[in-house]
Amino acid sequence: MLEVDNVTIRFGGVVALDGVDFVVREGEILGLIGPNGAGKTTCFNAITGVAKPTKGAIRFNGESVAGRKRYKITRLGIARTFQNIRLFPEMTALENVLVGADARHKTSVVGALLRVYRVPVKRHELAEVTATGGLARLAQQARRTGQRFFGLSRHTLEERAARAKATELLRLVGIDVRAGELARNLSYGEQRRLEIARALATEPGLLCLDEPAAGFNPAEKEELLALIRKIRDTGVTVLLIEHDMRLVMGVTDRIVVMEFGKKIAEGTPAEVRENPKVIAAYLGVPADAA
Amino acid sequence: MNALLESARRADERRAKAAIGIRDRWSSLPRPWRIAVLIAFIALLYSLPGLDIPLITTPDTDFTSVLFLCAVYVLVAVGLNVVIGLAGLLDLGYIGFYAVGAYTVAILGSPNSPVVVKYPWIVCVPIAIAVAMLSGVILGWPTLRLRGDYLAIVTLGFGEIIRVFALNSDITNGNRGINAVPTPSEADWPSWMTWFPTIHEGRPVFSVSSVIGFYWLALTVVIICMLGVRRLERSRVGRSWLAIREDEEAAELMGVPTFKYKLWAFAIGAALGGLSGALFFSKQTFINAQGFDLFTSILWVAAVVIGGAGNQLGVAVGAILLAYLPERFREFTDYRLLIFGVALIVMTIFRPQGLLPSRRRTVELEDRAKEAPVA
Amino acid sequence: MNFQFVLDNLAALTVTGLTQGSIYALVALGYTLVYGVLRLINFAHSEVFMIGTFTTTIIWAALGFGVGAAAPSTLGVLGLILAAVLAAGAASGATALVVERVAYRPLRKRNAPPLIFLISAIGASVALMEAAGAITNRQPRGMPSLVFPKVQFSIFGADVTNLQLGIIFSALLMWVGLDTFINRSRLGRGVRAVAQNPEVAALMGVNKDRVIMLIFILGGAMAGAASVLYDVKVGLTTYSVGFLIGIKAFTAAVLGGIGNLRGALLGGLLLGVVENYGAGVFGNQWMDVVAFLVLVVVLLFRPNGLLGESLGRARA
Amino acid sequence: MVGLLVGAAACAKDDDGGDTTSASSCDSKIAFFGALTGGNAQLGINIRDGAKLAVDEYNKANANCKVTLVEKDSAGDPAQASGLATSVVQDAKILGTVGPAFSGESKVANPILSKEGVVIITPSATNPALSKQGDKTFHRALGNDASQGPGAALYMKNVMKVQKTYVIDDASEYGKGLADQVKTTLAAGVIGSGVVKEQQTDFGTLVQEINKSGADSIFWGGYLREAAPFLKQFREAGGKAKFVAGDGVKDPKFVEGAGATAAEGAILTCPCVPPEKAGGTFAADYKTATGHEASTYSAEAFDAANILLQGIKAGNTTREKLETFVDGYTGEGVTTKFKFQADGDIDPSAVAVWAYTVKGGQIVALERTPTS
Repeated sequence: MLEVDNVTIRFGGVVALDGVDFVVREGEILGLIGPNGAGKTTCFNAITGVAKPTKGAIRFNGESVAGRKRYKITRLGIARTFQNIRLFPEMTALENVLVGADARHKTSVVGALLRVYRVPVKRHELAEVTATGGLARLAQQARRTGQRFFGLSRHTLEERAARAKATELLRLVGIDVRAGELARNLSYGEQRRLEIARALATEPGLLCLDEPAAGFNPAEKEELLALIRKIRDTGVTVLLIEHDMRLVMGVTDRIVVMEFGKKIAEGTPAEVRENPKVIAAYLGVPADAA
Repeated sequence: MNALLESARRADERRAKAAIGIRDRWSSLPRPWRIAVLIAFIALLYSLPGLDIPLITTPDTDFTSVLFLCAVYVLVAVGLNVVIGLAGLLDLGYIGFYAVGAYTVAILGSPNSPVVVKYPWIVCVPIAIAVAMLSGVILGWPTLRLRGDYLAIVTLGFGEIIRVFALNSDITNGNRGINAVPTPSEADWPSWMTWFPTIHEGRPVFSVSSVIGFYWLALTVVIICMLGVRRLERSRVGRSWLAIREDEEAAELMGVPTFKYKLWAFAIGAALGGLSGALFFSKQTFINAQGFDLFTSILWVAAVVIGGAGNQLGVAVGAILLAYLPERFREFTDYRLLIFGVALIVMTIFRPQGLLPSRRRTVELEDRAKEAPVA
Repeated sequence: MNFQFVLDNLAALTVTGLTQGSIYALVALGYTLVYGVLRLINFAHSEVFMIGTFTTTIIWAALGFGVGAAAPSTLGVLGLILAAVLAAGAASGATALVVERVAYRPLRKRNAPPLIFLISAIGASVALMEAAGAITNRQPRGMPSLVFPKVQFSIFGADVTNLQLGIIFSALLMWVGLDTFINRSRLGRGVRAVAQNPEVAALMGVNKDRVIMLIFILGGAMAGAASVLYDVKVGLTTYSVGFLIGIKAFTAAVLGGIGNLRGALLGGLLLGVVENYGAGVFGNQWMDVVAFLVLVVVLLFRPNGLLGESLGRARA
Repeated sequence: MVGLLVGAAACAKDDDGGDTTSASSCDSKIAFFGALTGGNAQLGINIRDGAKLAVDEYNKANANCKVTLVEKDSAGDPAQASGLATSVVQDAKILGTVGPAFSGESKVANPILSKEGVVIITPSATNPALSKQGDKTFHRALGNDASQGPGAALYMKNVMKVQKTYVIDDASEYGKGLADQVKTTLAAGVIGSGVVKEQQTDFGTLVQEINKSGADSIFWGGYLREAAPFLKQFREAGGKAKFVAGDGVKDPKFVEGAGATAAEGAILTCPCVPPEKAGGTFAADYKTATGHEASTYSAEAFDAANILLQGIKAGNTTREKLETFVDGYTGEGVTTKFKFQADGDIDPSAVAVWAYTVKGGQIVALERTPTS
């Protein structure tokens, strides 16, 4: 699905990534681990277009990512979260997710203004008549009739679908009760989950999670683990940067280990755990102690 | 002193909370009620020139002219709000677009301009909007990649360039200006309109000595534009703008084509600015390079932020205050700007979120209330 | 368009441009210091300059050098300039400090968004300008000629006068003084520390509020010095004098790389020279247009200004 | 705090209103229309003070039937002028205006005022186009630029005997109009021209250009704010050419700004009569009333107000009557003998363009400029 092919990134004189290559396979959870400064986040940045590779290529479903605009990469199907949370603080949780969902919407600026692109609608999608009498009922009926003849604008339909989807995603990550709250007022854990929901709303094939469990207590980590599995089960491939060894070992199918900008090992958790290079370079101590 | 300030601030916050309370109650009203109240309010706006409300009408200058000015400023604020309040782009040279719109109408419509075509008003105005929009795109294309503070100074420069160009170029007639800027229509008031005070049969609808026709036109345009911007605000477009304002890089990584939406914000803002310029100078009938100074442009930004950037009703209030207060309190001739300046500082201390904070901002007040006992 | 004129008078235009540019540079320092530490465009800085221009006339008049006074001796000139620099520096510094205390500090304490700072700054600017306008009856105020320019030497066909030399030299001197202060002294280190990372600086025991007061005073004092040079050069001031100079100086700061002291100097001098060339080619009325176009072009190729932002680190 | 101020002012205003409502025909008003605030407030204040002096003197003499002077501060801004003009129109008690003071605001305000018959006598707007706009109630209490320009140019040619003139304007309505007139009259005597911008303070380039051109004289079409620093820098740079400018520069502030030494010998023309040469005790009265010397346009404003007041005194208390009165008015004011042409411009025989010079730091009148 994603091929990272011999990618090198230099910032000035510093080599952040040095000939890294690995492959993410469809439907798996791949862990990307390594000590601080190993180049994991740089690797994410390269995949999502934030950093430009000096050398090498990154292909997603056969299409080259390099040189593409960042939002186009997102629309190709790569979504990410951030190590240091970057939500839109003055927007509500629901709106944050809707921004992600907008990546798949077709309404243009002019379309949103004029709303003349009409789509015929089925009976159950028409406006309901709830008022029991009087002018209000008349108004609602008129509205319903109008919709029956002219349909609804694409904007309205997209908006409806997006809201439904966003609410669904908020429920998936477990913060649907906080939908109307400003993102800045959510708790730390809720913000992390919201980031995941927002990323999922872009309908990615590949979800890149950058240390999603940072700052979590064991119980929260357990929930997160379950969530990641659930996400994978909906058909999304997951690339996971994580510090917490237990989490990585517990959830990933395969692991890529990096150090000083280079890949030093790759394999199943069991293989990696036994790899002497990894033990020497990264773990140093038994995995369980991390 | 500090204690006094603090207690004044508390009182102000109580008022702010009361305002939020009113808004909550408002949104819990049934829809037909809300529409009815809104219609009544709009009807009141239309009838203001005929109601001689004491204390509100301006003693030293024509009240309808002031209302017209308010309407034009509201339109300016609505446009500037798209740029500053929604997309978070600090545009200090917005007056440049206003000037472009105004001059386009003057040059194409006046028989006395260096360009001798004489298009009617109704043709000139759409062209003016288009030209202003185009100028927004031309300015935005290279500069919207710049960071916020730099954008501010570049737009400031743009505003000044437009003014200097108007002052020195032949097509604008320099400072001699262009007169006979077209008015929307030459028609006279029909007899069935004379029930309204100050309207006399046989007098032109759009005349310089009775401004009511212009006011109604401007008010109508303002309402339409506000509804239009509201539609954008409540769609993916508005969400994208807010996301850009909040965190541009994150927005782009979530699939928002940030440059495109910033350019749109700029273009829409420019179009509204051009439209307001066109409207104002249709009434003024004479245009020269005076009145396009950067100072005014900066005052507009102040009005938008003071009113509550991001909230249409708020920016409208800000614009009305900016247009109305100096005309109402002309007694202070020499001090009105001084008082305005002091008021700006006082306002920012009491109400950092603007007079009418947008919905998203209200929560902050609650936060502050929580902090207060600790401090 | 008159390229020939510019080519023929290149040296002379450069000298006059540098003279004007050194005044821009001194005022730009105020913008740069404040921006470097607070990330804030101190819009009221133009009025800080304006206050300086009036203080100079007042102190001169008080010292018996009022309108109609004869030009004093060389020693007298130096004395008057020194007195004016001290007085205007003090007055401008104090004004800047008052602006900080009244318009910015309350906002900083409540963590207001940047846009609000801008509005408060605009408010302070309008209030100061209008207060000066009300006090002076909106009349321009002139002052007698202090220095009669005498050509000192010619370079590439440009006559350089003692006035021009004096202005450029004084500006450079002030700049070197400030640069040394920021880079060498203990207080200056504090400024740089806060500029780079306020949190860490606070942990290291740097008092942020004191640093902020310091930069406002320093920037104000520089504007005060610039205002004396301006008065000597132009000989006329009015309540609205600050607006245009302020915008130009801010442009200069951005041109050189705002937040960067060397950038302010380079930007100021460059802006003075370039707009002077532009005025020569296109005519005086296009001077500001040239200035802004140069700014736009520079920013397109170097988005952080010519020398980048170095007082603090560029924002990540 | 703001609220307090507002309240206090509102009270003060009410008090004013109290004593103007006596007998019905005795509540006429005239309006001052011009800038009292903003960058060009200076001339507006001169005019206001002149008009105020006239009204005060009138009210002292006619204590039983006073006239109110309404002040309409336009800040010189055309945008504000239209609303003010409409308000003047709507106050039926306002019969005439002293002003609008500037040409720019006049273009907006005059059609509005004129349409409703408000008598306009401007003491200062000298743009020739104003009398050609078809505003039938427009009158001008002094010569326009078309008379000042040739006057200045003829003075330069015939009295100063200059050969090579460099003409500078500030692109303003006023400055450019004046400069263009001078260029036309001097014709081949003009060897170069330049434009300065508003609030320009550094004239290095222009000074060099003029010095290179070998001009023996400079004509300045513009205002003092730019003229003063220009002349200072020009003289400082060793420029010897004679300096001639129009009424926009004729102000003590110019001498102050340029410095007495640099300004010495500068020639300033003005279609205004020197206050000290003004008839009667105007100059002294003005000084007593305001505490400072009468300045540019004060005397013209005094005359303009007096014409309106004489009309009111004669019982012309409607706009139409007052208009007829002013149209037919002939009489001696403190500045000149007034008689208006059909287009509202003052009769050419009454136009007095005076040449002034700066001598020992003072602006002193020289003589009337030649007319051919």
